[in-house]
Amino acid sequence: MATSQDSLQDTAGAVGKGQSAFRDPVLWGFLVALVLFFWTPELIIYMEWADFWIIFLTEAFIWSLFAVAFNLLMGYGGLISFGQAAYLGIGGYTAGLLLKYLVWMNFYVALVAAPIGGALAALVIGYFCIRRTHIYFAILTLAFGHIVYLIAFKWYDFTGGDNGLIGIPVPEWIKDPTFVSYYKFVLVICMVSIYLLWRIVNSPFGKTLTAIRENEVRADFVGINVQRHKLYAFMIAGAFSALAGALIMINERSVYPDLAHWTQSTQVLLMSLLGGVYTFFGPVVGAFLLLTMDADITQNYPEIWQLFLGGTLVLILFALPGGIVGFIQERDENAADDMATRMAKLMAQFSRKSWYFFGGAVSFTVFFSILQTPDSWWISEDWDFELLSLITWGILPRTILQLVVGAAILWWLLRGIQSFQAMHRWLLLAFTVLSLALHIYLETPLSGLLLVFLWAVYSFYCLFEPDTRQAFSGGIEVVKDAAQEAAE
Amino acid sequence: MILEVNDIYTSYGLSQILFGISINVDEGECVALLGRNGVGKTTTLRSIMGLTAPTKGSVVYKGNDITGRASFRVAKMGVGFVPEERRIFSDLSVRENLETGRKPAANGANGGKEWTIDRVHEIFPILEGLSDRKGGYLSGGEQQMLTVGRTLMGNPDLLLLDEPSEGLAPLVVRDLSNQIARLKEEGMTILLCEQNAKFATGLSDRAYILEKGQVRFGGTIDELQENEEIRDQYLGL
Amino acid sequence: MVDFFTNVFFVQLVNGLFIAAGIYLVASGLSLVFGVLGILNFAHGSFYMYGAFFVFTYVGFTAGDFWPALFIAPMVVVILGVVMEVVFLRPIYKADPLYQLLLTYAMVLIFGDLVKILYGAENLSVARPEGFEGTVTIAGSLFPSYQIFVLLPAGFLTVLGLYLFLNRTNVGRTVRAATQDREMIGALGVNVRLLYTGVFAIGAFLGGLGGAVLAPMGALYPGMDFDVIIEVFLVVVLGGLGSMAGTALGALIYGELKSFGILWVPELESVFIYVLMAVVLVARPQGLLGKKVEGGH
Amino acid sequence: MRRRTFSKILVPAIALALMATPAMAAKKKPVKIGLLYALSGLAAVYTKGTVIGHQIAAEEINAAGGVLGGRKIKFVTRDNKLKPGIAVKEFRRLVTRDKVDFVMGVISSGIALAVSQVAKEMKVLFVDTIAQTAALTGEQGHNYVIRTNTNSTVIGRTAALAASRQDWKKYYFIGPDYEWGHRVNADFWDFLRVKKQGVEKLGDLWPKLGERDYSAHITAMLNAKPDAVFSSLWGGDLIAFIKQASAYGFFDKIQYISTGGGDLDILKPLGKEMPDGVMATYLYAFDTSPVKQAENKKFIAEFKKRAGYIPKSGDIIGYVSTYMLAEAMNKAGSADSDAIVKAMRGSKFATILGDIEVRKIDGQATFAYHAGFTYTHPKYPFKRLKDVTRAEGLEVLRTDAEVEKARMEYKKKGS
Repeated sequence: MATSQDSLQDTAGAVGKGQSAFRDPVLWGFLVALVLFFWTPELIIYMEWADFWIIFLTEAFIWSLFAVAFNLLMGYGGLISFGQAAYLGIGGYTAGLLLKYLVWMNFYVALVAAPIGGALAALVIGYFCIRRTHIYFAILTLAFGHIVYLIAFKWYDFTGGDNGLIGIPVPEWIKDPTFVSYYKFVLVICMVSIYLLWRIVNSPFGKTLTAIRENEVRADFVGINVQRHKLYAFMIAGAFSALAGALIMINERSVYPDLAHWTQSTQVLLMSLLGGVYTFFGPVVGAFLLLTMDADITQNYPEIWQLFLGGTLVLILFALPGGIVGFIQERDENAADDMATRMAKLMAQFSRKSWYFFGGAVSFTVFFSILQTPDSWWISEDWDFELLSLITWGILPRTILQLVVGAAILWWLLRGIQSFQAMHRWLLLAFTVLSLALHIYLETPLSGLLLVFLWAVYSFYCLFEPDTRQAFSGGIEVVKDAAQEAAE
Repeated sequence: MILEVNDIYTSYGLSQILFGISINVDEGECVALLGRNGVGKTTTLRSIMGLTAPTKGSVVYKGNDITGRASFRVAKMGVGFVPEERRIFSDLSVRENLETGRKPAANGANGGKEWTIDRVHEIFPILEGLSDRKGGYLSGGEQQMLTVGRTLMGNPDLLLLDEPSEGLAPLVVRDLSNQIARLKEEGMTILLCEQNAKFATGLSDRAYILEKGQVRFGGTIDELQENEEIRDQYLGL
Repeated sequence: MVDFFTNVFFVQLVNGLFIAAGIYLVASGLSLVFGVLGILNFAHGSFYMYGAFFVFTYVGFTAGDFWPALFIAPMVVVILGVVMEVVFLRPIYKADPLYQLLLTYAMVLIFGDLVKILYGAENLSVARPEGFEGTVTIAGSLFPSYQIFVLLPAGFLTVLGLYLFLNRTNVGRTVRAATQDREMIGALGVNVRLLYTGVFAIGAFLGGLGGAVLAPMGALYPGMDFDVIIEVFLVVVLGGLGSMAGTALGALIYGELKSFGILWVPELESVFIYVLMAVVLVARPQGLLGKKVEGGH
Repeated sequence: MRRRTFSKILVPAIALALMATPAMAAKKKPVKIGLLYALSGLAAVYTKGTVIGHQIAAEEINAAGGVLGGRKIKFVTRDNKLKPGIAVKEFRRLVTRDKVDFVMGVISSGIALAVSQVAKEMKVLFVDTIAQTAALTGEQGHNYVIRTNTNSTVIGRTAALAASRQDWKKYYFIGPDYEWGHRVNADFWDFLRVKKQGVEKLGDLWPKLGERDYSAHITAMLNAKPDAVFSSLWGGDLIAFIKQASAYGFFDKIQYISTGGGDLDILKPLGKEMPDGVMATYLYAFDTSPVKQAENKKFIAEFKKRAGYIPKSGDIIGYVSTYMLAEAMNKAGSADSDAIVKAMRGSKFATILGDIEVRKIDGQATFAYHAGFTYTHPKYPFKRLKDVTRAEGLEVLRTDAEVEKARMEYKKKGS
């Protein structure tokens, strides 16, 4: 993990070297992503996929913002807040109460008020908390978070108690039945906010924060005002979390005390952890992954979703301590490169064949998830699962296409599997076939779980058995040696 | 030969500290490990004790390879470790601190003389009057004596002493020196880490000098005294 | 006024003791484990839950034989605890405390669903043992005999037992030493791994015992672990993490505050216990009787 | 090489084909109904059986030829984890992804209110089966919400009706600290004061959900020396309270009125520990309250086979409401929300629990409700109820005028 910080700081350096913002490749990345995602709903509607995916993306972006804001504290500041959901609640209630009780209140003013409220609350709570470290900080934030929750839960006349505030007036355009307009609204806000946070962590302030995390005493010694920096970080995280809370409130047109409950805080912790704590974009990946898992698994096995969640968490903690993105960054041990070189090295770490495999795995899950979507173009209405009736249904264009795409994916997978050593081949094959079988017999899109499993198994071998890194033929040996030389 | 350290390499996480240290200690001897701060003296002791396992090389104690064994096993074989920052249990009384160190000798009685609280008091009389005081309320010198006494309660055959004189007043250092000398007289084998070369050379038979994780000098105290170049370069005397 | 003291005050005082004894039984194990292992064990609530459910199973099997269950159920919980410690916690002791915390949280989720698989989702209940269904009169006031003769003594004996164990036995002394410096205690020849497993087992036993003793007083349902763990955290943090005396004090304050809070401000009783905790933590982050070490370990 | 590659495509393709089962069936598009319950955590105790109730009914209906001329009923079950936010999300998902025709559920008042608001916005029918706050169909009622259960007013007022026949004057209140508790207690008290002169309220207590130790609450009430205590505690909380209170001799001194305490989820686990003479209310007692005994016996047998226990109130509601909806769909000739609403409101239904009506004004079903006193039954290992007051729904529901008035007041307050 130590190396990933270096590389982070290095990227930060590249950005901060007096270059204009427009030469920042990350900004371009943001803009491209923004454009792509901006038109995604049109694609979804054109393809006649379920509107649900628009709702899903809306939520995923809000949670991404929340997770990134939270990770500013955890990953960059080393402050593990167990009560971050309190700001979600504060944001939701600030905007909600303003809109509900002040008739003349402008929607956008209320939206802006939310992060301000969050920052103020963070100022007060942070004033008491930031002096504490480690577990004490965690517990103190938990306690304050719970107080916020209890206030929302108990104060019937003001917050509506456990019923929350219902039917909060929002502009009509948000109530768009296809959910597209609100999605775009959220997308722009979240993208801009996340980019702002990116600038913040790569500013001198962000670097100071990392320095404090690394060694508080030393930072103090060089004359950094540790407490003040921490407090600022706490307020920034609080403000953006509150913004996310307001967006959730608008999405639901209501706000409930549950928004501030501490289990929500563990949720966001899990996202950061899943994606990678010491990376900037890790939490975004984590948010998308967790929400996918939530949509697929927890809803199909409501009785045992906790088991899945707990099992996944254990798996991550043991196999992927740096999270998924963190893991990828960690592979890239040579810090003195710019973004492009780092990407190139990352690519070089896998042979082409193993890319086949991972590409195949991703396509596989996407493909089958689409197959599983009811009433999608791929499936006629009478059939739950087209592939099941392959033989009896006869050869229709749809079925042929399914077969072709399915076979192509399988070919990819098998081709990719060749790049692994015998033992790993069987392992990965077993996982794939098992998931496929589960897919078909349980009619469950296990996409999220499958992905996590694949990554976990793969990384488990890489991390804990360095020798088996040779399982990946090609470039990896060279890169490893180079990294080792640099270290010595 | 009671202890042989053969070419060990040790690192903490990513930072390598020792680069091939080899030392040996004979029965009944007092050997000093000298060197400036941060050259790897403490790490050497920790490597022997199994607190930080070496990545390469071996540690042989009484003919058994103990490289990377859990520290409690090493301790049970008769190696006593007196750590650098004293590390007494501050919430326990002096008597309780001594009691936590108690364990039977590795191979039967320790030359017929089992260490008891009374015997510890004989060597460190000052501890007797402090029996019920909490460890945290002792002065630095008293704490140092308590740490040594606590380790002695485990009936060690080999005593690893890490910077015993650090941060103590000169008078206390003199006392401590006498007490360690007395231990040596009683036949205790001692491996002593020190920055304070004067203190160490007064007690030891032989000495090693460490620099950047490697042994730069090994020989008797007399040889060291004669070799001014070495003394200037590494000890700054 | 006299009436107020003999009736109301005295009765609420004793009731506060009941609450305190109950929460202490559960909290003591958590506190002990944190003190020695440095792990804030979220799954401690699960031990409590399993203790209660195992009592239900035992009483069901033996058709009403309650007393042996008080020992047997916690012992089964100990097996769970030891498995958890050896398989999951051991490899992760050196990791960041956050990871340990999250690991125990993952265990809560897993334990929580397992209990549903084992016992189904139904309200269950354990009958109070024969002869302890009624009331006893003390100083003119009525009290439930189960609480007086089982709960209070169990709480008191746990306090006493832990005190004696920690202060009067060799193992206890070693445990106390280990709370301060585990590496050192290893260098003195103590098998720290074994000690950890042992302490975790004791912690699990206490958690299970808490569940077992409290089982006849309430309903058993999946989710009771979540209900208890927050309160237990509160008590342990209030008293001082890792301090056994602090936990007892925390439990006492919690119990009495709650008892009198209900009397005077019933609407806000559950809020101001949190406010108190926040105030204490702000003023004394290590808790009332905690040691001044910042940062856990 | 080419041959090897080819075989690599062929093998999995064959494998896939072999896994495919020639399941040819259903030609007509099924009617999809979303079931939105809290299936994990605390509330699973109640909802699991309800879902089974739904399923039994659906299977019976499907076996008899389905609805709307041969369409089968198909459920899509989702978990709301007892959180309003998640319930809202899942409701939207049921409609937009699973394409259900309408949604049935939920447990917990707060969740019902949250979901109902989304239903209104999406113009999709929401049939509330378990949550019982009167506000759902009353103050916050709208066209797309229908309840196939009693509501808090019915419960509170039935208890008040029964209590007004006794000579208790001084009352104390205890209830869980959230919408449900506050609501029922208020409904009880308002109605009791109308029915009986000179009653007096001594105080109220609001323990939190999941409270473990009630000693302090119990003694606080004992000290106040009321004639009766009205309690809206439920589930595990109620069990804990009764066990602890009886140890104080509470029930010898004070009359206890418990909402829902006459249901099996309380009576069964408590067994002999439930004191005699407690006034407890219930919707359905498996062998006494239903009107159509033959159908009821059949249902009980089937339910016991699947779930392993005798059905509780919530379980039969799942069963009854599925039948009601099937009937309404047939009547409407469509599974469209608007059509069902139109067909349902103002219609009468003959259910196991009696002939009822779904009121036009608020979409509230008029099930009868009961309050009785516990006694030791010679045959059962748990307590049963006697001296039962049966209140027909229309007797104790808010009248149309009252509903209108409440709605007006709510509107005024809201803006």
